[in-house]
This record gives sequence, C-alpha cells and structure tokens, in this order.
Amino acid sequence: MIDISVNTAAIDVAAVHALVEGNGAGAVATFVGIVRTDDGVRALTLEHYPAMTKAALHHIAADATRRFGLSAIAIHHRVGTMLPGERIVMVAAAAPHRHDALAATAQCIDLLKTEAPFWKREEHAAGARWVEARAGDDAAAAKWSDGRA
Amino acid sequence: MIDISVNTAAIDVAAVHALVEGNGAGAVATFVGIVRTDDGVRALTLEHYPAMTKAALHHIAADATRRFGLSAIAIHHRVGTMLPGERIVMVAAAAPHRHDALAATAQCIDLLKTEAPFWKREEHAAGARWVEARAGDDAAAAKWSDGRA
Amino acid sequence: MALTILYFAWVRERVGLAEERLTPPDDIGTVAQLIGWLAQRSPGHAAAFGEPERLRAAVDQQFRPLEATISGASEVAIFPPVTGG
Amino acid sequence: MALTILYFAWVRERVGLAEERLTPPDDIGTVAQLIGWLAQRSPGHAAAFGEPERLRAAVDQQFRPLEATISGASEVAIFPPVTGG
Repeated sequence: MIDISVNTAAIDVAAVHALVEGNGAGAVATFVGIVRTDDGVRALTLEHYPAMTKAALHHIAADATRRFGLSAIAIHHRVGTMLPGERIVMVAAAAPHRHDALAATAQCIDLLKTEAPFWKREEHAAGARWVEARAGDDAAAAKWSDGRA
Repeated sequence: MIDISVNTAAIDVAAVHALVEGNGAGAVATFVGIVRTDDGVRALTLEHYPAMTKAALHHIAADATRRFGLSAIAIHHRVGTMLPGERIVMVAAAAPHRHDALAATAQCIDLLKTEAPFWKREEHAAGARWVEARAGDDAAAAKWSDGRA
Repeated sequence: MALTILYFAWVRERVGLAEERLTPPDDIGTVAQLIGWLAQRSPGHAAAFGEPERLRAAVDQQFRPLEATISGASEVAIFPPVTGG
Repeated sequence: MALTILYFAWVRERVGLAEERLTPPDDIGTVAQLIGWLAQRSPGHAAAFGEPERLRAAVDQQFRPLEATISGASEVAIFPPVTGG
C-alpha cells in the first residue's frame, strides 16, 4: 500500500501512522520534518510542481517498497506557507522487521531532498530568500543508489 | 528531555510524538514495534523487572541523547498482555538534523532488544512459549558499541 | 513546435512568469540550448538564465540533465535545485 | 548474608517462585556458584538452573556476567536472555 499526499493542510501524525499500521506489520518507522524555531525563520513557503510532485513521491515510495519489502508506506508533504514548529513532511514505513522499516524511512527522506520537485522559501526579519540545496543532500541521496530501480 | 514510560496501557502515537516535538527540533523519528498478526500468535505477554526497567531504558535514552545531540527522546514500553496488532514499544527521538534523529531511533530499538529486562511470552493455539533471544539482536546491538558510555 | 515552459522558485520570480507557451527555433535541440535562447527574451529572462550551472530541468515531468534533448517534448520546466523534505 | 533472589520468565515458572530470600554459604562467591547452589534446592530449581549457559543475571539491578561476584550484593536476578522491544 502506497499513500501519497501533497496538501496545504497540517499533517496529522496519528492519522498517517494509522494508514501504514495493520496488515501484519511488526514494525513502523516514521520521520517528520519540522520548520525550525531557532534560526530566525518567521515563515516557510513550499512551492512545488503540481503535475510532477505526486508521481515523484510515488516513485520514491515504490522504490523503497521493493527494496525493503514494505507492507505499506505513506509520504505526506505539505505545501504553501507554514510557521515555525509546523510539520513539513512525514514519511511512515511499515515492514515485518525493524531494520527494513527504519532504512526505508531514511532512504525516502534522503531521496525526497533531491528527487522531488519542492522549493523552500524562508521569510526572515531581513526579507525572504530561497533555500539553497546542500551538497550533503546529494551525498546522502547517493548512498542509496545501489539496488534502486 | 528524556521521557521513559513502562505501562500496561495502550501506546498513543500522537501523544508520544508530541512529547518530543518542539524546542526547535527540525526532525523527529519514531519506531513502533507491533504484535505481529500473521504468525499465529493469539496474545503476547511482556514480563519485566520493575525495579530495573526504567533505569535501563533511561540509560539507553541518555546514551543516544549524548551521542546524537538529541533535543528530546521518549521510550514508552508496554507490559502485560496484548493482542495482535497492538503496539509493544515506541521510541521517538528529536534532533536538529534528520540523520541524528533516525540513527538515535535505530540505536535505541537495537539496544532495547539486548539491554532492557523484558521477556516475551507468546500464546499460540498449541500453547504458550517464551520467545528465544536471537543472535541477530546481539549483532545489531554490537554495531552501536563504539562511542557509547 | 509549441512548448509549454514552466518556471519555479527564483527562476519564476526573475522571469516574472510561472509559465509560457513558446515555439523555439528548430536549431534548439537541448534544454541547455533552450535556456540560452530564453535568456534573450527579456531582462528578467536574462537574470534567471544567466548562470545555467545553477539551473535544473524536467522534460515532460522527468528530471533530466541540461544536455538532454527536448525533441518531441511538450513540457519543459526550469528551476533551481530542489529543496523539499 | 541474606540475599534477595529474583526469577523471571521461564526461570520463574520452573522454580515456581518469583522471589526468595536466602543466605548462601560463605563459599558462594559468584553468580555461577549461586546458580549451582540454587539448583540443589528442589526439582523445580534443578529444572531452572540445569543449563547455566541459557541464563543471564543482574546483580543489584545491573546486568552482569555469570562470573561476576555477588560479594556485598543485596539483590541478584536470574533470567533467560531478554527479548523486549
């Protein structure tokens, strides 16, 4: 089961967790990315490429499902403007065994950073700026390149 | 912030997640272990060593906090009898960066398997049996032995 | 052949448009060539496309390198490196 | 000196007790020696302690190897390898 959502509404952790539980899974791992509250950002706006986004997330989820034998995975990404402390993205992966659930979650969040068409714009007191991609993100994504479709 | 709970009540995913969010954390990772529904187990009973359990979990949590610079961690473990599909344990770790939150969660669940005084008893149609420890669990726990207190 | 061209993030802001529909000359065969041609359309386009090494692209909604062909494509998107998650 | 001895899981079931308070002889210096001495107390104890390699222990609520001393300890727990999480 693959559940992808790209939405302006707040992410409900219990609801996303519940989507992947059941079906005999012994292990559920999740990752939630949150707008930092400690670096002077007043608001974060996520722009995306609507015609492409869900397919890109589905591809990432399907890859992880194959590689780690997941029983279910959900990737919910918020778009639009959000405030410090609000959730940007949630990945939840269910598998028979714990290491598969955890590794699948790590792979999905790393690949999300480099293979999904989102762009972050931060509002600071001094004005707005587009977040620059980080070389570390490419390196983290490259780690998963073996064994992918 | 370290929050440890050992309780017969059901684990509330949203409540445990909320315990570690906030305080500027940019990343929250969680792991939930669930009673499998697909291997003929009718009920699972977790016995523990009450005088020792919370201290053992606190030690695991404090270790992960130091090693991965966590802003908060919660380990909630259920004891008593539970049914297939019910949650046995939840680890939730919050950190400034995603890899720390994910690695801390993985370390805690691996060490829980070998360093916390819990014993699982499964009820099958044919009777009850105590779950045997697995060699793989020792190997997974040993992975984290560098850099620990 | 007419092409739908989409812009995102600061590329969109500098161009001043989210989308335009254009018919590039026949000798524009790759994304990089398209970027060079677009740069001449306005000062905003020039500001957006002056440093191609800062740009990434998708052709028909698949991420593609700037050397990729646009032959037969109906939609090309040009944007900075992605920063989601 | 009197010692509180706790049993868990199938060790508890075989012994038939969760806890007992005993004063081992002075020549019982390690957990392994304690296990050998306990094995003689009843058929249930014998069944629980017949294969020490299947047993683990905590001394004063710290996991310790079977060769560890019990000198000065007030609580020793004997149990199978843990299986939580």
